[in-house]
Amino acid sequence: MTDAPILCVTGLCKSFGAVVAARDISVDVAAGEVVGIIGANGAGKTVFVNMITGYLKPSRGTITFAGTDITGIRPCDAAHIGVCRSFQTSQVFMTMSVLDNLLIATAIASKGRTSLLRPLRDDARITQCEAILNRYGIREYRDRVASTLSQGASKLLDIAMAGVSEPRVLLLDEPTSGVSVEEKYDIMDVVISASRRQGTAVLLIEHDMEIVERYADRVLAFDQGEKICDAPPRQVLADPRVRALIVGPDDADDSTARPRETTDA
Amino acid sequence: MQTIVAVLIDGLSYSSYLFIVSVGLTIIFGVMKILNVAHGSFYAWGAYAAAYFIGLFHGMGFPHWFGFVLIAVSAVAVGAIIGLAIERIILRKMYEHEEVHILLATFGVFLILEDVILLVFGVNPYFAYQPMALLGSVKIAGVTRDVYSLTLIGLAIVIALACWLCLARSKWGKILKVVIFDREIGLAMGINVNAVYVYTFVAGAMLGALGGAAIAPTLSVSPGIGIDVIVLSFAVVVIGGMGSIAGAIIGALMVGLLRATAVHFVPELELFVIFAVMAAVLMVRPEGLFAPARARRI
Amino acid sequence: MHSMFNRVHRLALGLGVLATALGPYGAVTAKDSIDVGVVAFLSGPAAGPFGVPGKNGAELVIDAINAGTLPAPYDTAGFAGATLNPIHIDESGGNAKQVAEYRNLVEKQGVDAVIGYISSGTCLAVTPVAEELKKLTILSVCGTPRIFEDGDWTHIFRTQAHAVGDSIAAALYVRDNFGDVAGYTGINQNYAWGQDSWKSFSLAMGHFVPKAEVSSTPQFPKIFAGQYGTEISTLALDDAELVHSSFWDGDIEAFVVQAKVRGFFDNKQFLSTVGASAIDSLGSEFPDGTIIGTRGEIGILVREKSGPLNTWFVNAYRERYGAWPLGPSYQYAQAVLALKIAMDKAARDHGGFPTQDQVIAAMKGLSFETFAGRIELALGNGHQAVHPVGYGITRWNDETGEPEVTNITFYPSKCIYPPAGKPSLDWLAEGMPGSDC
Amino acid sequence: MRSLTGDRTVRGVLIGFTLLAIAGFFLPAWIVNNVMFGLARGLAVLGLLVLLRTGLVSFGHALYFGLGAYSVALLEQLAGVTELVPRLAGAVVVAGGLGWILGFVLRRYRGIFFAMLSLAFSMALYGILVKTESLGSTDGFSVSPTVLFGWSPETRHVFLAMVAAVCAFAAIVVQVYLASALGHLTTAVRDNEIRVEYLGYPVARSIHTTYVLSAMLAGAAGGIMAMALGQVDPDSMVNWTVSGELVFITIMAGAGNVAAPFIGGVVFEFIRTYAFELAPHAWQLIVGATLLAIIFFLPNGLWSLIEKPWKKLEKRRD
Repeated sequence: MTDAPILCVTGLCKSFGAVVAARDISVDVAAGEVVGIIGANGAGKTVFVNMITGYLKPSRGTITFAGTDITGIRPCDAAHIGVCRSFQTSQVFMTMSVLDNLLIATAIASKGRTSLLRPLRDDARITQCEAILNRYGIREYRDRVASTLSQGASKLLDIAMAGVSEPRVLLLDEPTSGVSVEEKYDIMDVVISASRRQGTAVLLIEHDMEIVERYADRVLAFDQGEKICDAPPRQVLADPRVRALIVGPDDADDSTARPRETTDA
Repeated sequence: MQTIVAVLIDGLSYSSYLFIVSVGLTIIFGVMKILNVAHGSFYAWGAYAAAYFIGLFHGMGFPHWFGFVLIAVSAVAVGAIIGLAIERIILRKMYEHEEVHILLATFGVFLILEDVILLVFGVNPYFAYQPMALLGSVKIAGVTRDVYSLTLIGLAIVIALACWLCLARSKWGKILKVVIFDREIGLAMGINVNAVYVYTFVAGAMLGALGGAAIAPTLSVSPGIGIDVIVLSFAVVVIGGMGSIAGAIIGALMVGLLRATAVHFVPELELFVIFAVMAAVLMVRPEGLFAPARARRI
Repeated sequence: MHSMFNRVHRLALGLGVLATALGPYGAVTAKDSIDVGVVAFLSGPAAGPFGVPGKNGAELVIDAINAGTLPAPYDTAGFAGATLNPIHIDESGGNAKQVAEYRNLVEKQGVDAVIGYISSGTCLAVTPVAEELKKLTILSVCGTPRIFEDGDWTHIFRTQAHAVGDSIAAALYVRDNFGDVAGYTGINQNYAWGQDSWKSFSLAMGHFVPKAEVSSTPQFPKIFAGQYGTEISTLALDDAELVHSSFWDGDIEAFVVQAKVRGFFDNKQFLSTVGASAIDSLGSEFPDGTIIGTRGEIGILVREKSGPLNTWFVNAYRERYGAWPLGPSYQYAQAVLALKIAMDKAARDHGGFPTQDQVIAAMKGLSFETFAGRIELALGNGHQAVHPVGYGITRWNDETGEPEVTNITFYPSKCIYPPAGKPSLDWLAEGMPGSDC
Repeated sequence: MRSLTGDRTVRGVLIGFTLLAIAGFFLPAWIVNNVMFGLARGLAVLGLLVLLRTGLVSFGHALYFGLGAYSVALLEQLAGVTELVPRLAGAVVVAGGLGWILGFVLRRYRGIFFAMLSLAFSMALYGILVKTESLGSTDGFSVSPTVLFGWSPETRHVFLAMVAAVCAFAAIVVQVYLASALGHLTTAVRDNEIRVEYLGYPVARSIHTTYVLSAMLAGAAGGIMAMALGQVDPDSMVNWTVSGELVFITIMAGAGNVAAPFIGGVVFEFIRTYAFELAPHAWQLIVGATLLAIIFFLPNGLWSLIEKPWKKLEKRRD
């Protein structure tokens, strides 16, 4: 954590009409660091992630990745240089098998090295994907069509696809929401150990404070588009302001929070 | 100057005709999200029915003005019978199908109705000029016009007002707006969406048939008259914004005036300009100039 | 995959066998019957005024010849003794479709000859294919001069003169009856027929009525457009008082109805080269005083003409179809007549049932008497007909409740067609050398 | 290469088209003609199938079909070209070129907007062709028989073999494309554009590539149609009804396999021929009724009739 930050966010602002979704947010993330992001619904967590991966253009401020300004980059370019993300509601290819989902992710990730015109179902690539399926514990679903998966398995596939290219920054948008209690630690163990091994910086949006406390090196608390706290987990969770605004008396599970993604391009 | 007036009047009367035909198409699309290729058949059937009955009753010695009654009756009858039949027999079973399948089904219906016209009415052309002859002509800016075409402008305005009143001022309009905005919300609110669909489709069919019936007195009503009308009304509806009545007005005005200008000055571009403008509008404003509000999903 | 293609093959072969079994040509040992494709518009806007009357005309004459009931000199039964079995085909649907249908007629149905085609575009499209398939084809109605002026065909004949004569005769009629006209414009369809007609009419006008000025904005709406409000305004605003039109099918009727209400015909002298079908269908609505042509000694211009053949044709037609025979009825009947004459002649010359080549040789340069006139295959190396073309003025007769045409003048073929081998537009541009009118 | 010969569909296409080309020499001329027209249409439908894989339906593919056909006709009118290779190349290049240009616009559109914009473009071309005398107006042009390296085959059977070769080649190219990672991206884009974008591949580029391929196939199809028919004209090649027919065949054939479009094309051609013969007044009625029947009773197209027994057979073999 002594390295130069891999991701620098400076003075990021975003507003939709009168609604301010991000107000002057500045964060540095070092390689290999796991940063938790917490906040109530509508606090601006997903907007923050969407701006880093280029889905939304910030009204003001800059995002620097490994010393390069990537503000307003296209999502596909962000993914290409090593900024990847998973989704709150899993985004997979519904009509394809689990294996094909991963094969496509792998093929795109290696497009600099192998031609996309080569057959998708290449033996070496299949072996590689099976290893990933093993790691995420979804090997048994290999030939199942993605739309028939349980929410948990679908989530795992989503995260696996995001991690295939061994990104340098991985943004996980509520990776454990909708996942059973037994599964959630397994997922997190797999993801975090992989990223630690590769030195990937992880931004982890979570409602589950136990997860945050257990895996994050540092926690940011958001409220109404503002970063109100940036400290080690224990310290943040102890903060009375954070407790009042976010953690709440009975830490309601929140499945209604959905990113406001619009379909029009 | 004379030419400009001529372009304006020609354009306006052509626009009126386009509007009357297209407004039914846009209403059906707005409510049911169906792009109905068979709309051209409503037009053709309306024209045939009107021409046939006008000829028949004229031969029986009815006065010329009775033609206007027959035009209205033909439109209502065609819309009610054919529209209802298509909705009940074909579309009713297809609402869950893919968009393309529905579109193709209406294409199939169009092909079938084209030939049924031949089987019912034969191949000889029909003429129903009596209503047009009755109204005579008038001289505007040095060019003689038939009053009948000018009345079409009036009819278009009346239809536009009626549609607006129905949508903006009636209980029906409110129900329609809910269904247009989001079918599921409509269902959740206890609206009988199926009934709304039937009424809408029949009303749209009647308007299409009215377009044909109203224009019939100026035409030789002969097989194949529905083919070109379809793409023209598609152009009108797309330019204005699919599902918007104001859009249909603007679209019809643009297409009508552009075509009139082209015919007067560069006749070779007559057809091209219409579709070039359609493409241009889609490129700049894909939803059309007057897109109605839509529910956002995800 | 493998099995699938076998399936297609089996299907195709099966269909082929089925077609052979069901097809009209079965196994004909002695030629006691011939199959002839008869192509005319059976649907679309041209069916009513052109296609169906044409088909009826062919049908009437075919039945009469099969039965031997046609008046002399065509009172022998059959075509070289064989009965003709017509296979009717719809001409609508575009040129490419017609080419495909032509191939089907020849290669699938195995017809012995093809008669028909109304649209000039279709004639141009079908001609090279007919030549490729080496099948005797008699074009009956279409008028574009390009067919025999741009090509040299062995298997194609046309028993209808080309449109240049119609245009020259029209200009002559204008010179003789409306010689002081100051200007003229036109409304014609945007394809071979309309373009050729306008081109040759304006060239002929330049020659016969040189001081009449040609308009700069003649209109060329798309064929079957149906609505002409804007075009009528443009023509009305034009100073030219004479309006030329080669409109046919439903277009002429729609144009007349729309223009009449607007008082168009009160201010303009309308000249319609082929609009005669509208005279009957519109009745008293058709404007009086229109210059009308029928492209030959056919249709309304010869309706009253006596003579055994014409009287038989008009009466038999009226009796069977309850309507007057129109121009196309004559034109199709004449094409059938040409086939009979050539086949009978070939049979006489060679003895026995003639081959196609013998029929073609017999038809080449044929000159024969038709119902109300004479047709000579004088151009296109003996493949292209010429005949007189006439014009007259329309008038609604209140007493009889029928339309009539008055002041009819026919112009002989030698003054309205170029000499053999001369392209007609060149001939027109050079001032029609050799024409004595 | 190994994967190419190992692909069952590729093998099937090769065997099927070879058999077809050979059978052509024993079939009557009219069947050869209809098969040829059917294959040409099938080639355009193959283009639509590729688009359908990416979730797009073009109601204006007659634009490229017509462009291919007119390229062949105009190459002959202007430069006297009658050779197969330059004719076909001209058709493919012109269609592909315009597809590439329009692709920059069309790749931003989905669903009904894509369909309508395609329609607008195709009708604009129709408007030009119909009203321009130098482009043949409503009549179009005749196309003289095709020559292969200076040799003009006497019979159409030889031409059928050439057409079969072109179609087999196109089918294999598309099969290889669809089996490739890039080809699978088409379905991925249809399923979830956001995911494709976040995996690092621009959705617009994927759609654009597919679109150009589809335009080239339709262009080749139009070129072959012009050569097979010997005639081009706007109403048979560019009007919206032609686009409608192509979409009709796509649905009728089913999107399950690259061979399906050709089966669909040939079946369509036979339906039309027989409908036309049986009921010259009502052939459209028969075609329309077939269309409705397919949509209601065979929503996955004719291919599903072949696929089911085939899969069963395979299972038994395994």
